[in-house]
Amino acid sequence: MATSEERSLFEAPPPDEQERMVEAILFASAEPVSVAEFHARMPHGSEALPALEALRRRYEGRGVEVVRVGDAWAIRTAPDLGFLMRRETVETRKLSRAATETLAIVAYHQPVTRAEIEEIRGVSVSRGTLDQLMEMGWVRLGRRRETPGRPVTFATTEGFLDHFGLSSPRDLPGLKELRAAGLLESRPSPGDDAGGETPGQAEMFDRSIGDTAPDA
Amino acid sequence: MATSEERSLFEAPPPDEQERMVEAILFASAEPVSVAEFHARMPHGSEALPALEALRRRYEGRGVEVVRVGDAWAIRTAPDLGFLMRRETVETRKLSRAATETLAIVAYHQPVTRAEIEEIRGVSVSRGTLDQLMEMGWVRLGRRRETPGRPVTFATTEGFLDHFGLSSPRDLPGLKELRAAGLLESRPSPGDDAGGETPGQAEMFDRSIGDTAPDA
Amino acid sequence: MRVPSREEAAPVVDIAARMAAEALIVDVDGFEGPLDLLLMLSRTQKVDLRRISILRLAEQYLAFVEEARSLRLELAADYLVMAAWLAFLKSRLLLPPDPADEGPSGEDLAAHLAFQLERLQAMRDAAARLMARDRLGRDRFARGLPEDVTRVREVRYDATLLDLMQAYARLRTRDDFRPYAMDRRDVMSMEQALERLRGLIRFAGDWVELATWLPDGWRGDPARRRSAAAAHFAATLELAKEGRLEIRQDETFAPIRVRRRGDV
Repeated sequence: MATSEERSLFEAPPPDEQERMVEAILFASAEPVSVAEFHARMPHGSEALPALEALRRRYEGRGVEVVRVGDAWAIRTAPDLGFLMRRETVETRKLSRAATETLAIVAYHQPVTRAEIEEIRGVSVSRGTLDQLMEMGWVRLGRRRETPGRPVTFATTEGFLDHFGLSSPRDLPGLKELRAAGLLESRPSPGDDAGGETPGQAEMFDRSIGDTAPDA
Repeated sequence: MATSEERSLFEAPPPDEQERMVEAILFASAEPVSVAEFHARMPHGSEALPALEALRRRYEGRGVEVVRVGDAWAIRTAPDLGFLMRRETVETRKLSRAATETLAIVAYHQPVTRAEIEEIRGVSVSRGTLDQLMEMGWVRLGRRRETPGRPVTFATTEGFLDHFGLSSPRDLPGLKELRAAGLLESRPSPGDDAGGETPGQAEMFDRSIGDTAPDA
Repeated sequence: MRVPSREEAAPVVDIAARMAAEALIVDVDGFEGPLDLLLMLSRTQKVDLRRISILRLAEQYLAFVEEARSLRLELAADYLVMAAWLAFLKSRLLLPPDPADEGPSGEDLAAHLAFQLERLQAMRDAAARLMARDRLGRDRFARGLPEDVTRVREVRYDATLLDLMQAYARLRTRDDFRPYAMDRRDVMSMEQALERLRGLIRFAGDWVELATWLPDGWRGDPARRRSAAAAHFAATLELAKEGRLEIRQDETFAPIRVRRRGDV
């Protein structure tokens, strides 16, 4: 089938051929592969997204599944078969309670400043905790908040989504309920005029939840 | 689907479930997996071989294939899609000064021997420079010169004309045009008339420069 | 809160160190800050966080701090700040509101504290749910035998017609200055000059300006004159070395003069 490459010089490969290609690329990578990377590697004119969607459906119920991770895609073993892979298990450092709480706050409140994390936990966040989460590739620096002092914000990474099996931060469990209960707001304490709303959540979750959750 | 594990304590999982298992194990293993290894990992009573055969057939014609490697099994990229695992980047670099000068001499004096190129450049021409120009498809070997030693000559190619937008080597700007473009000192020096010190020039410039540079 | 261990019969001098260690136990091992402590205390009320009595909670917290003091445990500053704030809140909640006071009401402050507790609990639950998900490397696995993408870098060289023209023009211009390309007619070699001088020297009994010896046809054109002068000067040096000629120049840039030395 050497023709597939030659033909591609002139026109995009047929859909089933494109599906084979994204399949091969996905299988060859341990890391999620971005749509841009697919397009860079596939013949000119290819459309990775429809091919990926078709492939995802094809693997439904199989031993491995095609998953979306942010803007990227990956193949992962089906969660119910994890017991077969005990030998493959990487012993991960047990995270401290401070670290897991901080991670959850970053995930649900992103982009969030250190001061906001501290406000929620009621205790100062040690530099090491955020460092550890960043080192694990789960938390990254976001844009600076355009408020006095221009504090840096923290957000989750694609690695975070991949690790916890989420397609997007919108898929965080219980997000809608938390939001409905007002628990993702950063209310200023009474008498503290300075506080004000944080644009943080609004930046991200107003858009993301708003337009994709008619069931909210 | 936690049931698959529980059920397996009592009886072998159904064939399609076993196929899912070998699929997941093959996918996640860092090395080809032997049949014995499958049996060690899969629930008691499982038969890896039929499951592997079924899986191999399922992947026939897909982007990856299930292959036997000795007495072990692995998933590999379909051979016709190997090109997807190469990512080519093209970097454009300016031709070196030595190569540009050599090319210019070949263009203006073709057919020209290496000794003649060296005489005009005043330095020896490395084999690599001419090789590079030939590899680029701009310079080719010409006929041997019928002089003692019968040295090979060099000439430009069709590809050269294509690249520089010339319909024939005669279209190369003559000395008159070079001077008009301010590329040559105004004072003509002896020998500037592309006179025939080298037989090569004569062969070509009698035709080309000769009839376009009456000011020489 | 832990009661300090009495197992070790530590010497009296170590009491201060032990006290410090115990304070650490309360801070680090026990609770993650005053809000965490409040959350733990609130559980003793056995009601939904939304219906918690903040007044009772404040009292519980103050009692805890009091007990810590009686045990002579050093509490971190945060805990004491929170205690002071809760004492203030308690007074606000108990006393009738002062119409002259513009600050927030006790109820507002209590509601905010309740919100903070509920939010912290929510994040704690969210963290637990997150950690319980099917995780990569534990429940879900990535490709074990990934295939590396070989990156092939192709270098393409490029040149324009102008590059070509410039290169050729450069070569042709350079010809003027390259010795090998010089017209031999304009160059006099030292050997040529030497040969001339060997003949002429016989007639130089007295000082003669070297310039007058330059041959005809080599005096007009500056390039030819320079070449002839240089060749003749080099030749006189050679003859002087042989002891057949004397050279003299009265001052810098003065004419160079020569005369025969001894017999020829």
